[in-house]
Formats: sequence, C-alpha cells, structure tokens
Amino acid sequence: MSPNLPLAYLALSAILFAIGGVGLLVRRNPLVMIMCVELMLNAVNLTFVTFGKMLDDISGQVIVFFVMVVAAAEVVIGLALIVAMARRRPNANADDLRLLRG
Amino acid sequence: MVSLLWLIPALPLAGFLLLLLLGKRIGEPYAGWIGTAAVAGSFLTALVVFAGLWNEPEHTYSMKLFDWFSAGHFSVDIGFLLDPLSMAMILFVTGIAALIHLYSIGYMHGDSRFPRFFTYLNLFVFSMLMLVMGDNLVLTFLGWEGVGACSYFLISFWFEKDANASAGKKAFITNRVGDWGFMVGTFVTFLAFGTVKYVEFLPKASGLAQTTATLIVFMLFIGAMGKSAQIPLFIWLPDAMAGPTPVSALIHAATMVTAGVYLMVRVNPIIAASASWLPWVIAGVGVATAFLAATIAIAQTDIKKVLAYSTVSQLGFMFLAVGVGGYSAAIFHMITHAFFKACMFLGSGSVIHGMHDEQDMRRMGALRKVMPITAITFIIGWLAIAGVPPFSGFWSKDDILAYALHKSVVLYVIGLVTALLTAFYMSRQVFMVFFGEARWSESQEAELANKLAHETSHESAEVAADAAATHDAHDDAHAGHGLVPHESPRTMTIPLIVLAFFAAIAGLLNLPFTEHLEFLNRWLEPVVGAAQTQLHLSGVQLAVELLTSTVVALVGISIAYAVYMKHKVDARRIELPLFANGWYIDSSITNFMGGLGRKGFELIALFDKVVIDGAVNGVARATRGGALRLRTVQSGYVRWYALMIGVGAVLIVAFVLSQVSFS
Amino acid sequence: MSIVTSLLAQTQPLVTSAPTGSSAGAGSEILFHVAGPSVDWPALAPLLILLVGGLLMLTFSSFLRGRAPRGLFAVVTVAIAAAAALSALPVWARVQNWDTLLWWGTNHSQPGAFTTVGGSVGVDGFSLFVTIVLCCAVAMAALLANSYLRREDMEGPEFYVLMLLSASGGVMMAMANDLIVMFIGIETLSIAVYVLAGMHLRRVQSQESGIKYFVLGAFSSAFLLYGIAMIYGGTGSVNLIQIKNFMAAVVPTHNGFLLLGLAMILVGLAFKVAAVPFHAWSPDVYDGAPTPAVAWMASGVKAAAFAGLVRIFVLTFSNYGATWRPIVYALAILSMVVGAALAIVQSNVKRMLAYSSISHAGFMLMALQASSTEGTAAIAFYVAVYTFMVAGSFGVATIVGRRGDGHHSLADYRGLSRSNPVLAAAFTVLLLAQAGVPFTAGFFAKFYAITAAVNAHSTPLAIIAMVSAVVSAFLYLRLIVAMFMTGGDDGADAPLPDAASRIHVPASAGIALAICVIVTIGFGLVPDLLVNPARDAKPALVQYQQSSSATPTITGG
Amino acid sequence: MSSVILANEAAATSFPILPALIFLPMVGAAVLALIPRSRPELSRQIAILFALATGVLSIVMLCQFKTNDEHFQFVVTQTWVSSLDIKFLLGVDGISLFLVVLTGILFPIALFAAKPDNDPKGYYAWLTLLMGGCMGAFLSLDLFLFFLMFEITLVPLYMLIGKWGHGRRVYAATKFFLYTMLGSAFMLVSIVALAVLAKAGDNGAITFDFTKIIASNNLATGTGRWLFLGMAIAFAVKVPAFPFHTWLPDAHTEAPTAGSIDLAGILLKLGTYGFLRYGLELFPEATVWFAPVMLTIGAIGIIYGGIVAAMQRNLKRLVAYSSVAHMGFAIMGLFALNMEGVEGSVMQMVNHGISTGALFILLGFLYSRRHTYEISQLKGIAKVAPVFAGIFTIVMLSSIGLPGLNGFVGEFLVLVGTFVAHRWWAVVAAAGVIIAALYLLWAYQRVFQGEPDEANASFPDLRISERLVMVPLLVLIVFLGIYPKPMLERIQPSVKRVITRMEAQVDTFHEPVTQGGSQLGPIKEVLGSHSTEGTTSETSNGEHALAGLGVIR
Repeated sequence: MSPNLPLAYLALSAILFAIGGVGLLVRRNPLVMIMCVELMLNAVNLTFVTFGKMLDDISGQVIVFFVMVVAAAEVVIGLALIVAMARRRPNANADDLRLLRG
Repeated sequence: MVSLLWLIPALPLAGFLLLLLLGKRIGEPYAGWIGTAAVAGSFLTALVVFAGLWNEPEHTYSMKLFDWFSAGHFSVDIGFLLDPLSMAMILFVTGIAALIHLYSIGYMHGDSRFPRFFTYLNLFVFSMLMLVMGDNLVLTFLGWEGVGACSYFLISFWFEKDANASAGKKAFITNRVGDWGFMVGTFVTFLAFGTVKYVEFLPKASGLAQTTATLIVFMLFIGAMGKSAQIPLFIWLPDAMAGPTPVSALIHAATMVTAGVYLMVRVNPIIAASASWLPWVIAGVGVATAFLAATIAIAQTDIKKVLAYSTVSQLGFMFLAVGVGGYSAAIFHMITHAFFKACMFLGSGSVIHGMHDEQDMRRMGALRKVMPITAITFIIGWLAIAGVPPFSGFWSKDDILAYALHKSVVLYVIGLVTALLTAFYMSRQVFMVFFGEARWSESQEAELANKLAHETSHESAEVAADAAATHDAHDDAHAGHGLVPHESPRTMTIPLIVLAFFAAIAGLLNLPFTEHLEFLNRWLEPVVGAAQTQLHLSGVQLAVELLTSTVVALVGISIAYAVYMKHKVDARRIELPLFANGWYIDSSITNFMGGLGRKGFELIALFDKVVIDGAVNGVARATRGGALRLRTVQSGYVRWYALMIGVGAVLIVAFVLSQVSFS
Repeated sequence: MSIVTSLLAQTQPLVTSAPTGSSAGAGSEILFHVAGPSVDWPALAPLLILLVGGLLMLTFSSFLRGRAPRGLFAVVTVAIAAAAALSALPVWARVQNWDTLLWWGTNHSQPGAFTTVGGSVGVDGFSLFVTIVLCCAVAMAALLANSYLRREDMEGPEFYVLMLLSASGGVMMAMANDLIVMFIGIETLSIAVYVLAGMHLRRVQSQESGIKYFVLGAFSSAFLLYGIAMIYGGTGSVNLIQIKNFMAAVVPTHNGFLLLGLAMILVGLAFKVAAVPFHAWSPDVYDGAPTPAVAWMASGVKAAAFAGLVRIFVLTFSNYGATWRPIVYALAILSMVVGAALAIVQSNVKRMLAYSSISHAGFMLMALQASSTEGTAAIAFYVAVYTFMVAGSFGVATIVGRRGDGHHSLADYRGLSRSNPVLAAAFTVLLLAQAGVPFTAGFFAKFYAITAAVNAHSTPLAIIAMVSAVVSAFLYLRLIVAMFMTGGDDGADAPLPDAASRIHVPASAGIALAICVIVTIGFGLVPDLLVNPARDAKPALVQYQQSSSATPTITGG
Repeated sequence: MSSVILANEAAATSFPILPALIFLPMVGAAVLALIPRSRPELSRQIAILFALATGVLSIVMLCQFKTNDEHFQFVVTQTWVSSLDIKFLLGVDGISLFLVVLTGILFPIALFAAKPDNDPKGYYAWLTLLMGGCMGAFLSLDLFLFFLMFEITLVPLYMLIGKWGHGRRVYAATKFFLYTMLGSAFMLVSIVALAVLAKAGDNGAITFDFTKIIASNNLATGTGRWLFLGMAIAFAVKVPAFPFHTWLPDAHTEAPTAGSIDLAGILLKLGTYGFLRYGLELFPEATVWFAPVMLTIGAIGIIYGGIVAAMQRNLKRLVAYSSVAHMGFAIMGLFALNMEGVEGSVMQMVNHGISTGALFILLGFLYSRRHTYEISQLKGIAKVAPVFAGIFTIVMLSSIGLPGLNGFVGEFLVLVGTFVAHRWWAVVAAAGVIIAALYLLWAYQRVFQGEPDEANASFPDLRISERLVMVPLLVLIVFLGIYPKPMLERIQPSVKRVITRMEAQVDTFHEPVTQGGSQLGPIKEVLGSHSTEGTTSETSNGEHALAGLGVIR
C-alpha cells in the first residue's frame, strides 16, 4: 500500500459522505433519502476501516459491524414509517410533509 | 408675660381645629363668634406680650417649643422669635384679623358654608402668625405656604363658579413660583451659615461674601415678589378678588401680601451685605409695580379691582422703601396701608352687600346718602391713601418718598407721579361710588340687559364680571328686598369705624418731625438699625417734601373732581384700553401658558408617549416582528431542516478547522 | 481499552501475530475458555433492568392479548423504572463512599467512581444521577401515557416497551466511556423514540413527525458517527480515557482529525438536545408526536444527550476548551434567544413548549460551556428539575388535548381556571417555574446555570440568558392570561367554559401532575435536597482498573 | 464588620418577630387558598385578620426598636442553601424599619378600602402573599433572599392587575411583569457576580450574606461599577426612574384599587430601598462615581414626571406620573450622599407611600361611585361630597408638599441635602414644587370644583366606614408633618453608618456638608465663584464644601 493510498480512501469516504448528505438535501423521495443516509453511514464505515488499517488496529474494522447493525435497524424503522405514511397518503414525497411548520 | 407668646398662634389654631371638627354642628352664627373670639383672644394676648416685651433685653425674646425636624447638620425647631419687628407684625395682624372676623359674621350671613369660612380664616391667622413669629426661615416658610393654601381655599371659597376656582388655583401656582425662590434662598442660607435660624445667621451676615449674600437676597426676593404681587408675579392678586370681600381685605390687602415685605425687612442685614445693585433691583421692581398698577387702577370699573390694583401699587411702594433702605418706612407704610386698605375693602364689601352684590362702579353713585357710615369710613380711607395730611397714608408715603429721594431723584419722581395717580384713581372711585347721581335705581334693568348680553357674548366673561355676580346664598338671604341699597348691620360697621379711626391717626406712630415722635423707627431700631439708611433731613427739606406730597395729592384729587364730578374731560380719554387691560401683561402670560407653554407640556407628554413608551412597546413589537420573520425559517420542509443542520455543521467545522495549525 | 478490543480479546491471535510464543498453541483454549472483561453487574443493573424489563413485558404481554387489566402496563413500567432507580442507589452510595445507604450497609473494595466492562462503561455520580432522572422521566411519561393510550385507542405494551428501551439507551449514553457505546446508546434511544413519535397512526401529524424525526435523526447520526471515526483516526482509540490520555501525552499540536471529529460529534449531540440551528425538528416533532411521548422526549432524551455532552466535552475534551467552548457559547446564545423569540409567536401550546424547551437547552448549554464542576452540577440540577417541569407541562397538554390529541391551541386553554381550577393552578406553577420565578425549582435551575457561567467568566452570556428568560416569560404569561384573565383585551369575548365543560383528569395523569408540581415547588423551597446530590454527581473518567483476568493490550496510538 | 453590625443582637429576642412578619401573611395566603369556594365571604375576614395581625406585629417591632442603635436588630439567621451559603438572614435597621411598618399599615388599609368585583378568594390570597413578599424584601439581609423576595412580588401583583384590573389590564400587567423582570435580570447577574467575585464567605467561599460582603470589601473599582450598574437598572425600573417609568402609568391605571395602593405605597420603595441598601451601602465607590448620573435622573424625573402628569386626562395616570416625580426626589436625596439627603430620601419614601396610598384609596372610592377615572367625566364633587373633597384636599396638599404635612419634610430635606452637595440639581428640582401644584390643583379644580353636572350631582359622600379607613392615614399625614422627629432619629444612626462607611471606603469622598457660620472664609470662596444669574458652573477650589463634587470628577 503506498503511503498516500489511505488518504485516498479517506478522501473517497469523505466524498461519499458528502454525496449522501447532498443527496438527502436534494431528493424528495423518502426512500431515496433513507438510502442517502445509508450511503453516509457506509462512507463512515469505509473511514473506520481505513483508519483501522492505518493504525494497524483491529477495532476500527470491528466497529463497522456495530454500525451496520445500527444502520439496519434504522432502515427497518424508516421503512416502517414510510409504509405507514404511504397507507394514508400514497405517492406523498418528503416535501408534502408540511402539516407541521412555523 | 412674654411666655404667653405661644398662646398667640395657639388660639387661632384651637379655633381652627374646633371649627374643623365641629363647625357644621356649631353652625351659624356661633361658629363665627368662636372664630372671632379666638383671634380676638390672640390679639389681647399679643397686647399682653407686647407689654411684657418692653422689659426684655433688646426687646427680644425667643421661645422653642420642640424640634421640628433635623437631619445631619440641618435642624429646624418649632420656635418663636419675638422682636420689635415680629411684635409689630403680630399686633397689627391679630388686630385687623379680629376686626375682619367680626365683620365677616355679618358679611357671610346666610352662606351655606358659613362655619367653613371661619375655619379657613382661623387657619389663615395661625399660618400668618407662624410666618411672622417663626424663628427660622423654614418655619416662616411653613407660614408662608400656609397662608398661600388658605388664600387658595378662600379665593375659591365659592368654588361652584369656575372663575373663582381658577382664580384660587392661579394664586397658588403663581405664589409657588415665588416659593421656589424662597426655597433656594433657604438652601443657600443653610449652605452659607449651616443654620437657618434668624438669630444665628443674621448677626453673621456681615461676614458673608458679597455674591452669596446677593444670591440669598435675590432668591428670597423672588419669593417675596410672588407673595407680595410684584411685577411680573402680580397677576394673581386682581383675580384673587373673586374671594369673599373680607378675604380680600384680610389676606389680599392687609396681611398676607405684606409677607414679602416682612421677609425683606427681616433679612435686612443680608441685603446690607449684598451687591450694591441689588437694592436698585428691589427698588426698581417696587417703583415699577407701583406705577404700573396705579395706571391700571385708573381704568378699572369693578370696585374691588380698583382696590386690588391699588394694593399692588402700595406694595410696590413698600418694596421701594426696602430697596432704598427705608425698612422702618416700609413697615410703617405696611401698617397704615393695612388700616386704610382694610377699611376700604370692608367698605367696598359693605357697598357690595348693600347693593345686592353689584360690583360695577358705573352702576353706583350717591351712596353716601343711603350708607352714611360706610361712606364716611371709606372717605377717611380714601384721604389716607391719597396722601392728604394728616391722615396716616400721607406720613407713611412721604417717609418712603424721602428715602427714595435720598437714593435717587428718578425713583422719587416716579414715586411722586404714582402718588398723584393714586390720589386720582381713588378719588375717581369715591366720586363714582358715593357722589354724583344715583345710578343704582336703573341698575336693575341694566343688569337684566347686561345678562342678556352676557349670554350672547361669552368672550367678555372675564373674572371681573364673574365675580360681580358672586354668591347665590347671599341672594337668597336678601330675596324680596326692595331695590334700595341699605346700610350694613352693626357687625360690619363697627370694624369699619375702628379701622377708619386708625386709618386716620396711624400716622402718629411715626411722625417725622422729631426723633421722639418717630416711635416706630425707634422701636424697630434693634432690628433694622444697622442696615437702615440714616436720613438727616433739615427742617426746610422736610417742609418742602411734605408740601410737595400734599400738593401732588391735592392735584390728583382735583383732576378726578374735574373729570368725574364736573365732567370737563371725557373719562374715556383717560381710561385707556391699555390700562383697562392691565398693559396686557396678564393676558400675555395667560396666552403664553395656555398657548406655547401648554404646547410645550403637550410636546413633552407626546414625547413620553411616543419616544419613551414607544421605545418599550417598540422593543416588544420588534421582538415579535423578528420572531415572526424568523418563524418562516421553520418552513416544514425536511430538506430545509437538513440543510440547516448541514450549514450549522459546516460553520462549526470551519471554525474548528480555522484553529488547526498545519505546521 | 475499547470495548471492542476487550470483548474480542480472545480473537486477537487470529488477527494479529501473537506477542509471545507461549500463546501460540493456545488458540483453541482461548476460543472455548472465554475470559471476557470483568463486569460489575450491580453497576449495570439499572441499564439491564430497563432493557430486560421492557423486553420481558413485551414478551409476556403477548400472552395476555386483550385481557390485560387496565393500567397494568403503566404500573409495570413504573415498577421497572422504580426498580432501576432503586438499583442505582447502592451504586450511588458506593460511588459517594457512603458507609450506609439507609439500612443497607455497603462495603466496597473500590470506592469512588469506577470503570467497568473493560473500560467501556464509566460509573460515576453524574451517570447515576442521570440514570435516576431518566427513570423518573419514564415513570412520569408512563403515568401520562396510561390514560392517553386508552383515550386514543392505542392500548398495548408497545408504547411502554419502546420507552423503556429508549431509557436504557439513555442510561447507556450516561454511562458510556467509549464513543461506540455512546453511539449505540444514542441509537437505542433514538430509534425507539422515532417509533414513539410516529405511533399515533390515526394522526397524520404523528406520522409526519415520525418521518421527519427519523430522517433528520439519521442524518445527524451520520455526522456523529463520522465524528467518531475522525476521533478514532486522530487518536487511535474510541475509548474516552485513552483519548484523554492521548491528548495529555501528545498535545498541543492541533490535530486536524481530532478537531474535525470534535466538531462533528458536537453537531450530532447538539441535534439531540435541539440546540439552534440543529433544532428545527423539535417543534414539528413535539407538535405532532403523541403528547406523553413528547413528555419523554423533552425530558429523557435531553437529559441523556446532556449526559453525553458532559462525558465527551467536559471530561474528555477539557483540554480543548478553547476550541469547543466558543461554539457551545454561540449555540447557547442562539438557542436561548431563538427559542424564546419563536416561542412567543406560537399559538399552539405544544409548539410553545417545544420552543421553550429549546430555550431551556440553551441554559443548559450555558452551564456546559462553563466546563467546570459548578457547570456540571448546574446541568445535573437543571436536568432533574426540567424533567419534572416539562413532564408536568406536557402532562397538562395531554389532558387538555382531549380525544384525538388535537386541542392544543391557546384558545383551548381559555378559561381553564373556571372549568378546571386545580389543573390551571398546577399548570401555572409549572409555567412560572419554567419562567424562573422564585421559590420554584425552575428559578434555582436558572440560578445555578447563571452562577456557573459567571464563575467561568461568561458574564455576557449570563446577561443574555436572563434577557432571553424575560422574553420567554412572555410566553408563560400568555398561557396564564389565557387560563385566568379572560375578558381582558387579549381576545374576543368568546363564551367562556364553565364547570360544565370540565375536562376529565384521569387519576394516573393526576398523580403524575401532582408529583411534578410537588417536586417543582419542593425543590424550590428546599433546594438543598437536590443541590447536594447534584453537586455530588460529579462526572469522572477513571482509568480502567485491571482486575484479575484480562491482559491490557494497548492498541493503536 | 459583619460581627460589628450584628453584634448586639447575637442573642435575639425570644419571639422571632421578623420571620413572623414574613410568614404570617404567607400563611394567610395559604389558608385563603384552602378555604372552600362556597364560602367566599370568609376570605375577606381571614385576609384582614392576617394582615392586621402582621400590621400589629410590625408596630410592636417599632416599639421594641432601639432608637440609637445603628446595628441591625431582631436578627435571625438560618442556613437555607448550605452549598452557596444562602441564608435566611433577616434584620431591621433604621432604614428598613419604617418601610416595614408602612407595609404593615398600608396593607390592612388597602384591604379595608377596596373589595374585588369577583372571585374574592384569589384576590385576597394574592394580596396577602404580596404583603409577605414585600416584608421579606425589606427584611432580607441576604442578597439572594432579597432577590427572591423582590422578584416574588411580581407574581401576585401581576395576577391582581391582570385579573381584577380594568380596561387594558392584561397589557398593563404583562408590561409590568416583563419590564420589571428585565430589570431584575440584570440584578440577578450582578448579585451572582458579586457573590462569586467577592468570595466573602469563610475561607473565600461564595456567600450572599450582605453583612459579610460589605465587611470583606474586596472588589476592584471597575467591577464594582459594573455590578452597581446591574443593580441600578433593576432598581431604576422598580422605582421607576426616568426613563424606565412607562410601565407604571399603565399598571396603575388598570390595577384594582388595592393593587394601586400597594404598588405605589410599597413596591416602588423596593427600588429606592434597594438603591440605598444594595447601592450606597454595597458599592460605595461606584455610588460616588455614578452619583451625578443618578442625580440627573432624579432631577429629570421630578420635572418630567410633573409635566407629563399635568397633561394626563385620567386621574390614576396623573397620580402615577406624580409618583415618578416624587420618587425622583427619593433618588436625588440618596445620591446627595449626605445625611440630610439620605434621611430625607427615606422620609420621602415613607411619605410618598402614605400620601399616594391615600390618594389611590380616595380614587378607589371615586371609582366605586362613578366607575371612571376620566377627569372630563367628573365635576363639582366638592359640593355634593364635602367630606370626600376635604380629605382629598388634605392628601393632595400633602402630596404637593405643603409644610406642616408629611410630604414637605422629606422633600425639603432632600433638596437641602442635594443643594449642599450639588446645587444646580437642587435648584432645578425645586422647580418641581411648582409643577406639583400645577397638576394637582388643575385636576382638583376639574374634578371637585364647579357646579356638579347631572352625572355627578348624586355623588354620595363617604360612608362612615370609608372615613374610618382614611383616619389613620390622615393622622400620619399630619403627625409626620409636624413631628417627624421620632422617625428621623431612628433613621439617623443607620444612615450615619452608611455615610461613614462610604467615607472610610472611598479615599477622596467626604460627606458634603456646610461649614456653618464659624468658618465663613471658605464659603466666601465657594460662593464667590458663583454667578447669581446661574449661567456659569462652579470652578472653586474651596476645601470642604466642594469636596463632594471634587471626588466625582
């Protein structure tokens, strides 16, 4: 591994994180928004792995499993909420959720 | 005997308290008699005390009742200072007050608030006594304010008429302007001496820096100007005639208005220590007031207004005396003036009473036939004020003029002219009221006509006209009378006679011929001697002055005779509108207060509402407005919220990374 | 030592080359003879009681389908919460070095704050204090939920279970000595709350709030996690003690990863406490979510998040105060001012309370900013008092919301003093306490926060705080006006409710309200009762004491 | 110094009279809150009972008060919050004595004087609670406790105005609450900062004990000034001093009678009392430094309040603005920083409480008959109700400051003191006496004089019970006007203590005093530089008389 390679990974993960973040900001489909969040979390996972490698430390890679579990739980909840909403308001996108404001 | 001193104010105070609590139950006329008895007792006590005072060293006696209040270095007692000056004041105040109380029993007969009237009168006498007897400036101030308050109550005694109420208010507030000066004067005195007690600071006056002394006197003089109705604060006094006539006689002629003169005489050592221009100011204000008021009096038609302006004018004379260093002359004139002016006021009250509340002199005339006692006493008063020898006014006025001549010819000449005017307008009044044709038989019809006119043109509703109608209770009492004027009851005529007697002979107090005859001068010597201008007139000078005064008085009377008895000159050529309207001083001030002054006040009130309160409410509104605007940020869009989080994160990260050192 | 490494200590040989030859052949032994980290079970009892209690309740309730007696779940929940709180007391006594706790003698080998589970759980006064506060919050919310759920036809154990799980997440956060534990705690806490928020299926608002909360929460979790990753990268560990040790050893060159991580973690936690500008979710969620859930959110979630903030920033990053204190300073000002300002223009009471809770968060951030023992004591006091004030306030909102949970406008409170005088009086006390009126616990809470700020030389912040308190006082006055002063200039002459339109106050909610009011006034009159525990609740980071088995293996660095 | 101040009272009297003064009304409020709704008529009796008992206690305390003792008396100490050394520390000295007694007198009178329109239970409960709060504020010697009591008074008054007031009562009540609370926000920060910085407790711990803090005296100059400023804002709002006064007219106008009485009579004094106790005594240096500003505020208040009062069309607003003017005197006297001024100021506080309290009672009577405060609606009442008019006149003259009535003594002492210290302010302020007469007489004429119109012709005169309510106040008005000595001699030692401490603490400060006739030399110089016309300001280097000014520049 060349010395700069880890930095490239870090940069990649940062970019992925940013893409996820921006995606969440620009997309209206709740499903896509959840996917964006997933993308952000996975970008973090990549970071952890990279750091673990850089530091020669196993825990960086172990943490990833924790994160994946949490991310899965989140997705489950998110999907459940979306489904529940879709029953009442089919085809609603995120911008339609404006009952509460002010 | 001197130790009875405390009884002098205590009696009127007791009378006041008794009448205040039980007056209504006591009722008429006993309330009047109680009030009169209290003051008369006070006068008798004063006589006893007077007798006792002869035996006191330097004719001075002081008495401390109790500490009034003290804080830090400032301390004031309720204590009395009895010296020749205050003794003289006490005597004539209680004496005249007793007579006027007596007179009021008759005059106020039938009034629904009869007991209340005597309550106020007793309180007034008490306050006046505190004023003259107080042994310090603050106690004097207590009396000073007390008489002011009583004056307020009594002027607006018939408060149902707005004009009366306004007149009372005007008097109080105008006086308050003067009180400001009095207070500041007191403060400076305290600052300079560390005390406000006369016996403690007056002897040290000579050690005072000139400017300090000037400041004290000037401030006290402002106070005196208010109380004694000097230019420009004289405007309240003519209006004060709205009160019942005994009040005008007692308060606004004989006693209260002379308080300013008393004060000036009291602090004469400080005047002596003050800058040389200050006496000029006092004399100037005095003589100007005397002259101006005399010219105004020429053109008045209300019987009491003439007397009111004449009072202002005579007070001017007294200040002239103070200004030219003739303190004893000022007191002398004050006493003689008290007699003859009280006599004339009460006489005018008797006339008004007899004429069924008619005050317009143009509807009087030839009253000497129906009201002989009133007429004779009034005429004595007239001769006294006009300066006809040997009546009292002649001597006192001449005394002042002599001092004036010593100081400056200009003052003397103006004084003489004023004396001439005085003789003229007083003669005018006497001729219009007591001589000539009886115009009162037609006055009833005229009054009807006047009333009609009155209703159509409300503009002409001046205080004078309002006062002319006065109290309704009085009307009731005389309902069913014939149209003929009548002489007043004995309670009213006896005081008139007594006063007329003194108006005639009071000159004996201080005859200028030899030092032995100058009783008053010698009596006051311990108080004013040091500061008094010493006149050493030769016999010739004295004779010339006396003669000049006599001539002037006679000329004045003659002109009046020519105009008003013989009708050789049209009166309207003399009674100029300028004079009738009091040189427009009063109306200018009123206009200013009602116009620009009020505007200023309104502006400040507006400032309070718009700027001060507006700022408070504005902050509230701005907060609310800002919040409402901020509320739009909470748009309800999830993406927008996420953006806020993102932006916040970026900002925080940027701040944090700005601290990274890349070295 | 991170929990990860310690838990997986036995796998070490598989991954890294064995440090010593002796263990080369011991692989199979290790695999079967698990020598895990020592676990101080009593210390974990509160957490476990909440967690297991919740799960057991869920399990057993499935056997009772439809036959559960009224109020059973609420009673059980309260019992679980009480058990958890009680189980924390011996530990508290141990941490405080007390010889006895009531009748219960305590003898400890390790006095004072301690660390357990391989250094990944820190037990100190502060975490125990917050644990007890969380238990109280659960109990309050459960009491409110009992009648609410019945009223809204939502009966069942789910609400309580979620709340208990959420509380266990909160306890986890309070005890976290490791960033990953912290993260898991946060997620346990949050995920349950996402569901709670969206639980009222018949209310569209509830669903909307659930989705909003979820999306934004996940978004912010990503930030938090990224921050943790950066810290890990910068220090080589996710264990707070090791991070602190690292910084003590390696500072002061400013470590870019570390700082970036610090900022990101701050963002993540600031979101949880709803500090401006990360607050936008809270008004909408508080507005839409079922009101008892809001009572839990406002009290419990905030308390847990502040516990996390204290552990990470005050304890771990104390050396980096110059970096994070200004940020918290700014957040505190923004939260107090914006929260107060926006609160006064609301017409919905739940939104008002939401904004006011933002403002309260600002006060706690002010105390956090002090980064001192006074500051943490102030936070502890504030959190405790605030739990009861806000639970009580939302309790009133629960009751007044009536069936459908929709009567939350200011007009619905008009004339409450006539129809329900006691309820109105209770609400008044709670509102005045929130406004910081003397002789209520709310005043002391603000007072301590201010004292902490002044002590830390942040007087301008203290002044801004007090001014914003005045602004938000207007909000409470508006509510009081609506309840008491009808017929004034404030509104139309709408017909006033009389005794006939009395709102029914269920017994359980009444009990909760009474407790809240009594606590609010009681601590206001005798603040020492709470001040002393709050001062004793000192947070501490303690080096993991090596007990018998595990070998310390310093990794990373 | 703490031990010195409290020394003589180490063994306090057996009966804890001061806590009783605070808690008796509070217990009354609690009892009132607990009585059943079905017995509203009980509430009035209970409230009066408790208030009267408190009033009697306060008078008992007055009788037991040792006249020539500058120390705090009847001291009670009880630790409350141990961690911050917050104590339940009560004591009374000459400064607070009469304010306490005034509270004890005015509250029962206010209860007698007015009845609420509705819901008497709450009304009386709040009023008695307010009484306890006021007592507490005057008696506290612990800064924290003082703040609590100062602040707690807001709530009852807010409820009283907001619920039992007239017209725009909610606006007025809210404005009052928020404005005052904003002021105290600064005070709280100041108090906390003071406690933190002074570290006056044992071993440098935090304490809020007033006596300990003034004994320790370890504040830097600049700090002291900032802290003073923080306190001053709160007190200036409470007084209320120009330009922080606009809450007062609104609050007064809309408040129920009892609220107005107690607001004007007692609560405004919390501000001036605070200035004296927690300004002059706590921050001597800052006081001297700020004195010119405060004097100016006071003087402006006197003139400005009077002028604006003269332009009011509502009687209550008018009296409210007159309060601004009167309290201006109180402020000015305090910052004259000499015995005359400060004693006069304390007098003025009490006198204003009596006079304005009496005025509001009378206005309450008026309102109960005519249901209006608008001047334009009233006319000629003196004719139909002479007793009412007479009593009003006396009270009015007392308010104007007529010598012989109570209003004069305080005002005059204040002006004397101010003149000795800083003469131009006094000269300006003295003009306030003109304006006072202007607006009150103007209003009196419009309301009482003239011929009554139809609406006012049937105005009933005061009933016996109403007259009896006024008697104690009238007696006080006259008695304190003629013989204020008993009061002044009790105030004096404590004021002396304050001034002495100030001289000891501030290097260049000497109490501004006159020289007296024995040393006329320096005064010649002092006044010699004075122009009579009042155009130039003083530039003298006179030794003593100007020392007060010299220090301030």
